[in-house]
Amino acid sequence: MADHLSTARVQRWVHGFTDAVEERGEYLTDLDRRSGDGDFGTNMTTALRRARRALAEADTRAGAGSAFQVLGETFLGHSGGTSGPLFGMWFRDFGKVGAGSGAFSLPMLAEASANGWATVTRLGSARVGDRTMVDAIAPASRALDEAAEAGSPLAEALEAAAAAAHEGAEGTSGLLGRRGRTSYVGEAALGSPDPGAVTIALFYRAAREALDA
Amino acid sequence: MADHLSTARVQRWVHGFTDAVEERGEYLTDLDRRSGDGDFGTNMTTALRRARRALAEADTRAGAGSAFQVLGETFLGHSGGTSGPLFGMWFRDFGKVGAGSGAFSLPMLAEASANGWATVTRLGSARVGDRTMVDAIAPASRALDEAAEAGSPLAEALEAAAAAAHEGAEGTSGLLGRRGRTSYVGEAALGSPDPGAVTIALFYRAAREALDA
Amino acid sequence: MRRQFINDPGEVVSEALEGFAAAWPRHVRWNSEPGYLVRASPARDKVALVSGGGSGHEPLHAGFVGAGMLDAAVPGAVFASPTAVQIREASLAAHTGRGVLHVVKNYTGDVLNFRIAGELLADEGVASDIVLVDDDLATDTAEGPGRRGTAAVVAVEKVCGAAAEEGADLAALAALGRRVVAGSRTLSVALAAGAHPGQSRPSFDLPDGEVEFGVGIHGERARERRAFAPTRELVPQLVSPLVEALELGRGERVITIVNGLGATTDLELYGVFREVRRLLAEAGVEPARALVGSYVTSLDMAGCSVTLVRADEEVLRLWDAPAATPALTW
Amino acid sequence: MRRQFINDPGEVVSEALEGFAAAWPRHVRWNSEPGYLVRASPARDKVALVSGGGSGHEPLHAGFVGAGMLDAAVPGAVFASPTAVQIREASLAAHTGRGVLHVVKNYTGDVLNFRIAGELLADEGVASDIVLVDDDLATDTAEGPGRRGTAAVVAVEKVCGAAAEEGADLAALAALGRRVVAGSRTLSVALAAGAHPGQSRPSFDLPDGEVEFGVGIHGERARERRAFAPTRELVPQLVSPLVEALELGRGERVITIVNGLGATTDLELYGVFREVRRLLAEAGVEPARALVGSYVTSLDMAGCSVTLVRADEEVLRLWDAPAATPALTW
Ligand SMILES: Nc1ncnc2c1ncn2[C@@H]1O[C@H](COP(=O)(O)OP(=O)(O)O)[C@@H](O)[C@H]1O
Ligand SMILES: Nc1ncnc2c1ncn2[C@@H]1O[C@H](COP(=O)(O)OP(=O)(O)O)[C@@H](O)[C@H]1O
Ligand SMILES: [Mg+2]
Ligand SMILES: [Mg+2]
Ligand SMILES: [Mg+2]
Ligand SMILES: [Mg+2]
Repeated sequence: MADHLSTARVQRWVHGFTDAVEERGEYLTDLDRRSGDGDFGTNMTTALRRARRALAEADTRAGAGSAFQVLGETFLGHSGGTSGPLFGMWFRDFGKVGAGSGAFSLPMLAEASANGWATVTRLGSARVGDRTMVDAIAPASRALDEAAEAGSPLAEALEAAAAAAHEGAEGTSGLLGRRGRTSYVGEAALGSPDPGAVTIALFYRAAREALDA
Repeated sequence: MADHLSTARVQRWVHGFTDAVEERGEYLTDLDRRSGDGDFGTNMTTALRRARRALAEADTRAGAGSAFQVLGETFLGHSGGTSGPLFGMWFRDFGKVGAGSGAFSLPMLAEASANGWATVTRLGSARVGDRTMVDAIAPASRALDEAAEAGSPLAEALEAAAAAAHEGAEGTSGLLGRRGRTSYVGEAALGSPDPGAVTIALFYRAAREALDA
Repeated sequence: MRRQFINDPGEVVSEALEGFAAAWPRHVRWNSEPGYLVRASPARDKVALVSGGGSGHEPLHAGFVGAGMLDAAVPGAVFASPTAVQIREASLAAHTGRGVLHVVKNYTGDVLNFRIAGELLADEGVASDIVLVDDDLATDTAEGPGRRGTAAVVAVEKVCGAAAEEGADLAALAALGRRVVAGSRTLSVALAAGAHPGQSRPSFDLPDGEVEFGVGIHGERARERRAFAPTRELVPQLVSPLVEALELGRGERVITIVNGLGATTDLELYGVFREVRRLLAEAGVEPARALVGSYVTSLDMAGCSVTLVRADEEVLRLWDAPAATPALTW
Repeated sequence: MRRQFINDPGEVVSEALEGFAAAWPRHVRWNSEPGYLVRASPARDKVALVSGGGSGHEPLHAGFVGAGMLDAAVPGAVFASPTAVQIREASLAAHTGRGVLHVVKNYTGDVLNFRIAGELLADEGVASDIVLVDDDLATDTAEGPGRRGTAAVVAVEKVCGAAAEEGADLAALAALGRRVVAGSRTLSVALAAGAHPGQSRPSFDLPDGEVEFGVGIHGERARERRAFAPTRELVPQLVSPLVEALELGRGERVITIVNGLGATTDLELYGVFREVRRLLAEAGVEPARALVGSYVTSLDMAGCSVTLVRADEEVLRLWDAPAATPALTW
């Protein structure tokens, strides 16, 4: 199994992620209905579909980061809502780290996650426990960091990150919102997870699967 | 009996006219309701009351026309509606003829009426038979002209003018309106006289009575 | 119930004018007795341009007092003509010795009072003339008082204002004004009625799915109701008759005024203007200049008017000339 | 049913901007991809002043692009923030090498996207800063996202626009803008709700005899309803809290903005302004300058806002400096 994610695999990662979100569009919107204004799934799939069209035309020779650059630019250029621009900046950090390289190594992935986490926090001021995407980003980033430090194989590292993100996302079910619209909803949101966090978990799961494919 | 209307008698004329219109305010408004928009009596009495206040303060040494000058200025400065400015110009022609003289002679009254008729026609384009104040102005003016030519005494001349104006006004009951708002009303106005014409008749009647007083 | 910012209905106009003059001290002075606005810095040695009419059409006419447009404006009560004495006094205040041009929208009361004012001025030895604005195509019938005056009055005030500033004499100005009027037609459509100050109900109710077609600027109903439709279907109903009535040929130039009647948003008016341009392009007419906004209103009526003004080189030059007034400055 | 001039609700904004740019070719150019307006004659060698936000507030911000005010405006959909890419592109187009100042009304989406745009610009080596406008006193609560930004944004754009034109650098401009914001508070009252393009019903119903007190500019209800009352009773409820919040002392000077929310007539706004002046006089505050009109609207909402802006000599000088934009020229 590869110890890096080549440009082609990054393409698969992005497409796998897009497929996963599209499959769960209704579910994600429903989650946002419980904790926000019910547009999350629609916003996400609209932006991802547009990104998919842009990817088809994009020049991928710019390196492993180029697909994420397209994703980032698309989300920053076309997505309304709060999560759109935050995901845009998230993807952009992956794009930056991958720019110029032929593939993502584990340390690069750890770096991109950490940068993305920092960016999302700088912009949105959410901390772990606020019931946002950060509740999935943080554990995944930590898992990648630890794996990188331990010199673990990439597959193991991504498996750990995906699992941590999933767990973090599920954990938001028990959290009261303190950022974004969900903060207006209070206890009504308890019992279902935050859609942004769930989406981050899908992102890492798609990375893990892109390695297999 | 005097063969002229002195400044003092002109004052009586104006006050007598004002009283007559005030007494019939409701009736005149009702006539305008039948043939227009029902504000004639109110417009008239408001302007005349204001004129009465202005007259109390006015300098009457300027001659027999001064009361009419005040009336004219008041109507031109404060009366809305169509009849207000027309009456303003009507009074103004009497004011002009009387300006500088100590009294109105019959030829002066004939001249003022003729001028006023010309002014109202120039401005409003109404001819005899159009169901307007002109239907009272025209016969009264003609009566004064004939009396002046025949050298009749003033009392006789004014009696003739008042009678002619009255007859002309009553005659409007059978006329279809061709000027002003009454032209929109059509046959609905038939049977009641035009308020502007009725008011002109009151004007000449007041002149006749001022001579007696 | 219609809520409005109001104290006493009878004081709405005078209170607003007091506020208006306080807001624009660099442009206007308000003389509450007998009631007229003049420029804060009176012009010298030019024909005085004076307009007026009922209130409720703001910013018309008060908003157009200032360099390059009016020397004085004479406001009446809401939808009622000012008096002849107001007009005379405003004209005398604005007069610099070269005569007075009255720009008058064609309504019986306005025409009567401005004509009387002209006679009063003549008695004072002041020459004056009237440019009668009668652009409303919806009232273009053989009988009656003739076409009403609506938004074309802004073009007349702008163009004549600039010419007066350049020193044109009274006769030339009157001729210019009449030329602009002759080349101007307007059609209006209302989407909802406005309410008179102090009245709790709008002046008419419009059934669902209908518009008032060919409406005037006094809150009254029009002769015709038509089906409500998207902008791309409504606007041709306004524009085509104008192009036809003015017999605009290919290559001719026009000034376009898309005017809000009070409660219509700029977002909508610019959407309307976009359609107007499209239609003019189809007709081969060049939309040389444009004014889009609420300039001649009918209280808070929802709706708009479209005015086309035939424009030759001179008219365009005068349109482009500088103006500095509360409502129009360039 | 609410009738509006509209084709497709989704195209209202882009169609209006197309019309807007066609109406004001001497002032602005419209770039539909990704969507921003820049000056027709770009400025040289000055800090670029860029603002933006949701549409539906016309003439804000598009109407303030031009000499002496904005270099670019970035419109979002109705009541929705523009995207970070739009803001970046507009900023790059307006940038002359001396940095970019973003004037941002305090709403989550706007703040987020403008902050992101700042990061994107930094990556391109372009310095930028944000002046956050948060003048709405009705949302002055300890918790939450802070006061909303409303009509004071016009004062910030005018004053910073003039200073930028004079050559102030980015840091000085940002400091000036923050000073204006710190000295600005606004309170608004709605008399009737507006309707979103394509929606047949207004966004809320107001019972007879009530007003929506402390309303924002997005058509939403306010926290409080109060009794409808004559202007002389309503206006003190707006003005007194402002004077208090700004701790305005006797002899201090303010710029007053009486702003219509969309469907309110000038006649009413000037009546409101008259009351504001009366109250300021009572408080010994000098109404040094004023702007009365519909500048920051909430679609066709009926209502108005009153803004007081503390004004020192410098602010007044910059306020008085020339501006030439579609919506504000002097
Ligand atoms: N301040 C924040 N920081 C990080 N993520 C946030 C923040 N606010 C909201 N989110 C994320 O955004 C998601 C909601 O996105 P979206 O539906 O697009 O936003 P909106 O509330 O504008 O409709 C939430 O599920 C949450 O994960
Ligand atoms: N064109 C006209 N010429 C002469 N008199 C007229 C004309 N039009 C109307 N009038 C007179 O004015 C009277 C109506 O006056 P008023 O009620 O003040 O007018 P309105 O309310 O229609 O403006 C009529 O009774 C008629 O005598
Ligand atoms: Mg949402
Ligand atoms: Mg949303
Ligand atoms: Mg009447
Ligand atoms: Mg009347």
